[in-house]
Amino acid sequence: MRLHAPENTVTFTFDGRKIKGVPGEPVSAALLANDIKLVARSFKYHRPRGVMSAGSEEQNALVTIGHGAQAEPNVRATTLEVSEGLEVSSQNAWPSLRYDMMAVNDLASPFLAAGFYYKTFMWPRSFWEKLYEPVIRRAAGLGALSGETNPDTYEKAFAFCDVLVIGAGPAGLMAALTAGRAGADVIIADEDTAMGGRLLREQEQVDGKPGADWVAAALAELDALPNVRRMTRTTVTGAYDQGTYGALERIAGPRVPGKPLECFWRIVAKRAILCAGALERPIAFPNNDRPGIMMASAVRAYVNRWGVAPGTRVAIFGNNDDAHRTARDLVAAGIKVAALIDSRDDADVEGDFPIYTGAKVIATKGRHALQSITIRHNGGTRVIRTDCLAMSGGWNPTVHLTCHMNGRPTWREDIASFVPTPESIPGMVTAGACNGTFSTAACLAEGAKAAVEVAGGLGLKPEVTVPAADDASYAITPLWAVPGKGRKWIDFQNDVHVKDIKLAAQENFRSVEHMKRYTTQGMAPDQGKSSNVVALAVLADATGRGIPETGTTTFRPPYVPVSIAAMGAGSQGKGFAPERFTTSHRASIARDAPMIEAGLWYRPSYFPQKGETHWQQSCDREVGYVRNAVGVCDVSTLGKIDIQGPDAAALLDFVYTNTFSTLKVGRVRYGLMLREDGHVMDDGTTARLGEQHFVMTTTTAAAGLVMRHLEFVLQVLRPDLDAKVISVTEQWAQFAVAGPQARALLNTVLDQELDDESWPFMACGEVGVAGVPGRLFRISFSGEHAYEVAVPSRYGESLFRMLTAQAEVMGGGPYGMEALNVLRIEKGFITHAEIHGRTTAFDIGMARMISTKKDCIGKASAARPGLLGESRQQLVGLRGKGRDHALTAGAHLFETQAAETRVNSQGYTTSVCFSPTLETHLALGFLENGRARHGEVIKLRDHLRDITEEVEVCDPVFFDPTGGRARG
Amino acid sequence: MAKLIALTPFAGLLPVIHGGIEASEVLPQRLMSVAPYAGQEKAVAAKLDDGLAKVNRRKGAVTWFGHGVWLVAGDVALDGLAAVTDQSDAWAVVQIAGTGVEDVLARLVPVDLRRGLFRNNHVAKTMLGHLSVTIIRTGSHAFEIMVMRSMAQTLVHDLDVAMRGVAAR
Amino acid sequence: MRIICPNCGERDRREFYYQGDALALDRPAEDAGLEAWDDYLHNRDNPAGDTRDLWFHEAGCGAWLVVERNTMTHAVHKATLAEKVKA
Amino acid sequence: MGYSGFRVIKEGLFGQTGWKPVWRDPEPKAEYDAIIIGGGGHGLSTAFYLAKEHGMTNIAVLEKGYIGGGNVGRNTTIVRANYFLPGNSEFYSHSLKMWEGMEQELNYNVMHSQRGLINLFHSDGQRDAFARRGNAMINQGDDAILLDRDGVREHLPYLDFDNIRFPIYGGLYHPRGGTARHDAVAWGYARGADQRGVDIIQNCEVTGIDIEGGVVKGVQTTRGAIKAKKVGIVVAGRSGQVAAMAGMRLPIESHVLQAFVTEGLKPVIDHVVSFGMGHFYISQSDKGGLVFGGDIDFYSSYAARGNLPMKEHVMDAAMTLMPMIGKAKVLRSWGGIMDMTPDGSPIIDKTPTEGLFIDCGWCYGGFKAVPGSGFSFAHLMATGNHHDAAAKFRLDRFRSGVGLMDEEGTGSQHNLH
Repeated sequence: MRLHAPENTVTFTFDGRKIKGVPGEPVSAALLANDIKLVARSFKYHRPRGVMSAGSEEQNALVTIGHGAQAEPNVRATTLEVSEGLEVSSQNAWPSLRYDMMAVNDLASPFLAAGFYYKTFMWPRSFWEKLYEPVIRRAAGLGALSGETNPDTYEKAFAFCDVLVIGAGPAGLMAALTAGRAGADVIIADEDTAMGGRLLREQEQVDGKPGADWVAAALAELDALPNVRRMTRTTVTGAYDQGTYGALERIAGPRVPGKPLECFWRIVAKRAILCAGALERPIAFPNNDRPGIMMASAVRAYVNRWGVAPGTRVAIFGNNDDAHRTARDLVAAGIKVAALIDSRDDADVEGDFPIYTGAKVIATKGRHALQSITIRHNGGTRVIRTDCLAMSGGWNPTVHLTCHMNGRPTWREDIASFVPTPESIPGMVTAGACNGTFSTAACLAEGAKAAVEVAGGLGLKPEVTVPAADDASYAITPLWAVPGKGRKWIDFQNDVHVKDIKLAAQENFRSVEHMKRYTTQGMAPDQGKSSNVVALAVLADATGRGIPETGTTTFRPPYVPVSIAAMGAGSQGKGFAPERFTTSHRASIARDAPMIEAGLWYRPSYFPQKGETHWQQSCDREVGYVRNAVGVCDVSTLGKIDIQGPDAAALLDFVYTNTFSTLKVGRVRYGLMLREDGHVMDDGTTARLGEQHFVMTTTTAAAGLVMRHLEFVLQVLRPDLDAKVISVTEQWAQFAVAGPQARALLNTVLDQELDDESWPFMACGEVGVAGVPGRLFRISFSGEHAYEVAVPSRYGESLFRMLTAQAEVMGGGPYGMEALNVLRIEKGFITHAEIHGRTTAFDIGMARMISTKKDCIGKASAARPGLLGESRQQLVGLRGKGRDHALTAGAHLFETQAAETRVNSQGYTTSVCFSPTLETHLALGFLENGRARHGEVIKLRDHLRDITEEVEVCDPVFFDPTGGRARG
Repeated sequence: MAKLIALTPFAGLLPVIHGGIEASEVLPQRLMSVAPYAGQEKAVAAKLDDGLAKVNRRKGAVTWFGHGVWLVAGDVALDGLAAVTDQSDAWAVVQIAGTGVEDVLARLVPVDLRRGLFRNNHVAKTMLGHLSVTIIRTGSHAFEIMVMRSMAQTLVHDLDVAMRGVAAR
Repeated sequence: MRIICPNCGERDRREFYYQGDALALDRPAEDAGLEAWDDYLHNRDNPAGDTRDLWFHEAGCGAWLVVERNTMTHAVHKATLAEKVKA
Repeated sequence: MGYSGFRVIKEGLFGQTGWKPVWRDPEPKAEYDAIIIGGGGHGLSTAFYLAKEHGMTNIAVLEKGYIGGGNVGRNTTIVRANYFLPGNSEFYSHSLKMWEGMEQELNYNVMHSQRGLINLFHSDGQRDAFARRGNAMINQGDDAILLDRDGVREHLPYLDFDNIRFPIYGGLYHPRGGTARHDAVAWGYARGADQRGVDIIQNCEVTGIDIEGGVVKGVQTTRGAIKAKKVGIVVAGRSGQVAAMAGMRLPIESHVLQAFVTEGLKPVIDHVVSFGMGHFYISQSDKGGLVFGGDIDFYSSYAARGNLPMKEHVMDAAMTLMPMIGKAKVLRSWGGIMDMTPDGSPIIDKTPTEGLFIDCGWCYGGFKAVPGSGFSFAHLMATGNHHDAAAKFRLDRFRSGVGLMDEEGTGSQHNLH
């Protein structure tokens, strides 16, 4: 019921029913205003539940908004803002919220005690996956994901400040004002739609005026300070190392395509002031979970801030002075107070309504909405008719963030609560209710004091003016659980009640962590915000220990649930990793080449031509270009590292197994690089462009790794070496030109003609390419007469078009990764399929490349006994039995008669191809003692693809073993 | 003989404009990386018109470009004093400017780029989304961002999304 | 976690690559023997407390750093250029 | 006291008053035949199998906090046998078979759910590597199916097959892979060990290991000295510190691995899905929470909590792989401390001290190893001989290079496994 007619309203729906609400108010307020009490079903017993709180700690009122791909489950109705057309649905109920079939669980509850499932569902064994588990899974869970691609936009951002004030109640506002006036760079964040905290929800005055008026003035002042940034709807969710905080912002305003719904902030603050307030806790009395039973502070919030009466006859049940405010505010708002029940015998309460001190609520009635409560008072019982019970078990300071770095809170007996342990988070101080300080005056003073402390640490000297405010004391006599018949809920969301915790203790789950894990208390979406202290008080009682001795479980981030889309914003689709494009990318696309990922790069798989229906046809044709005419391939993705300096050669001698100091200027050498543990890291060619100038080539995959490795060597291992490395991968567009016609093709673009004498195999140097300064390397990854020609990247696309056009004139053309792979397998050249991190120089037949004359990275480890010898699997070639006998990579190798089991596996294949040149299938692989077994016929077995083939072991160089074609 | 045609790194990708913010290409110029050899920093500085900029700074044609490395616009002759490498084609350079440009970059960059701290000619080697970038403030609402040429498209995409998000707020 | 790079100032952990214990600075001689190499490559003090390890400011200035920090609290005490530590 | 559906109903009718403690809390004795340091999954299962298989019942498990409070209490609950290198292959195969009989062996429902595990691959090269793995699994007698892209789509229609940064080429399907209720494994073994006479002693921290003449004599604890003929160290996450009490320096660096759980959701992910390109893996618990994780934070740590960059990376991976997940909300994140070895494989071995044994180095694969590790370690402690299934987990393999099991192929940098 609304206390005043609202100025403007909008319409939204709840389970299809049209509801009028005030824009911006929480959906929970609108539901209460429309007398909708039943809003949800509980997790386990499917108990009918209503709105319980007025904040993000809400346990019951979780709803789904929207539909289809935009449907969002598990939204708290207490923080969800009413807007026109908003679609709200209840969840975890079937067929309807009112008539939920799964409520049968509630009837079976005697058998569903904590941990019952560990003791049954074991027979017969196969029934777990087939029967029990599917039934349990369907019954469990709350809302549902649509299963469709998320259509909305989210974002992430960074922010920096001197002082982060977390929470904008009286303490937070005072802290921000004090620090901001002193000139500190301040961010103040609060999860509510408006700043002010409880000052917006209570009747207390500040500076002689209503709290809300003081808040408005404070916000105006903050907004006028250029060094203060206010972030509303922003929950600080986690505290991390060195003053880093995570925060989730729900972005205000209407839903517009392209506009982010949420922003996940990474805030870096030199100092932080936690002013997160406190959360009221329930009391565990029998059937305390009925719709209409709410937190007293929430009742005041709905009345005072949103003008909504949660009931027409409100009863109040509390164990502390604070609850009395509820009665006062209800009376002031003209709402009937059915009773004030204070569990303390000595409570001093006055009012024009029935008051019962030393009384307790022992029963409640009303299935879908509260109808009455029964209290025990002066030894008798009394039934009180009421539709809303406001309960207050006292306040728990919101210590959560102070525990995110393994801090443990401290128990304070006088307020029967945990408070933050100082210095739990480096750089953070706490102030106000989260510190166990509850009066408005004291909160204001503490906020200012915290700002002085924090600003002092930053070298600022704030002036302090604290306004006058209410200074009422807070007195509480703990009341955790009321004895009596019936279930007394502690964790409403996970349906954990007092008896569950006692059962845990009975079964020796006495550690608070065991109790939590056994009963699931505190594991629901609210993470025990309201239930933890009550639960461990009950556990302490059941185990005969004190609360501090019982201890707490650990609060962990995030403080409120954070959508994966917010924290993973930007990564949907291609945003997960950068995309790298070669200069020939567009030209390859223009030739319809399918582009495939090579690390972050895209490279053409093959270049289809008309009439070709299978990639193999294109591949075979492209292999033919290289073997018979000329092929062109973009090899710019390979890492290129410029190495210069007096000790450039010494650096290479140290990182390569073989020697580079002896390499002549104008020549290229193949190099093998090991990790320090003796296994192969990478391979490639390095060219000597000058006495002190080399350019190293790495594989595409290892480019970044090798660059980091070289810097490691230069800065960490050998700072004595005066050499500089810089990546030139991006500077040069580089193309392989390979085949018998390679020189002829190049001569059509080079400024000076090539000849064999000045450009022998493994020569390198500078050349003019169509008038542009370029580089040329006579190297071959195909076994053919071949070159790699490089030009500055701006000319890459142009040169690629020029080379491919010319190649086509000569009966050749571009070739892609498929053909490149065939060409290198035919020649037994290795890639990271072979040097996969577990192979040694010995394994790949290059042990002799480890120079005995010098030390190098990995040399000592490569000599370990386990990295040498016959038992190691060694690189071999495997020749298939012809065109119709395809081989597969990843197959295992066996002796022909051996059973195909682990102990008999002697190796595996790493790379396979159909060789159009040799007209058979080839494989590279590793085989135990393989180099000694050339000529032997063995069995290749691929269980996964059901292939068994006899293959002949041979040298990995299948084609042109003498290398004459490359040199010729 | 046919001539090679030069293309710029952002050909066809820029400019991008959202709200009052525009990202446009800074046309490539001659860029040489200069890494002085051991003990040669002073000698190198003496040979450059603008000297060697301080760490995290740009001075004239010289931009600090990482540990022991500077990027110099224009030709340099430092024979034997430093490793000099042509990087003219390695970097794609965007100018992004307009009111609120800091808000756009705050969505992508884990460094505080606000004007009070990160002033004109300040240089940050850092990240932008998943990219490694160099960011230089060139004016009160203007930055230059350098990214590896092959990743120019990803940079434009990331800036575009952030600019749209800020504009929509 | 934030690390103060001697070149760039305080930066987010995401810009850095972590290598491991700073004992990597003291590379044994080629012929130091299996035990020495085993200690260098594999065995670790792995302290629950203050430690020294190597980080690379990969997405920043490209400097290798020796970082002194605490494995229990994640406090970062100091970062030094590796080449200076070695020198 | 036997557990059964009948018993659950009976107790339901009589107010649950008949349930007894799942394990006792005995005072430590002055001497035991064997002491297990560490009351985690591996320590408790070691004690259980020492008692069950080897008749050693005069033994104690010493736990400095509460049992099951280490990695068995904080993991992503995945159970699988999909390794391909000899040593790992037979061990995890053996362990998975033990999982398949665990509920009956323990009379405790650990909810082992063989819902199937799918490892996705995103290039021809990755497919080949997974084919090698799958074939090794079948060689070992386990199950593996190579799915192509359409095959993956049939199982996991909600993945992004069209716009994902690294396209899905297919997956290696391991139908017997799955999940289990992690805490229950610790409790089930504790109950079984306790019933066989094992003393489980919580809040008892070992502060020293007594060694005389190269022979172990017992341990010093916060609850006094306790003698023992044999001592087993099973303290993943703290292996270095405890081993140091015996003068050992281990090939281990400790790293923090984070994991995440969302709010409860109706069934949406029916398998365990592993996305190697993003170091991301996910399943849905029976309660409905999506349980997922990624890679370690990459810096050595004992803090049992992580930082934002890795959290964000995990969420990034989730969004590119399965953008339908975006509106699920992360409820809790936590960190566990991993014993990272130089080859990513564990150690179950004797030590240079006679009577002192060590079981450590499980990296982030320890949960699925709980039964196999306890069984093998118990065998080693009781008989002095390595069990065939775990014979290759030797401490000296790094020094000699013999029998390295580097499944990732990343070499001797601890954090890269």
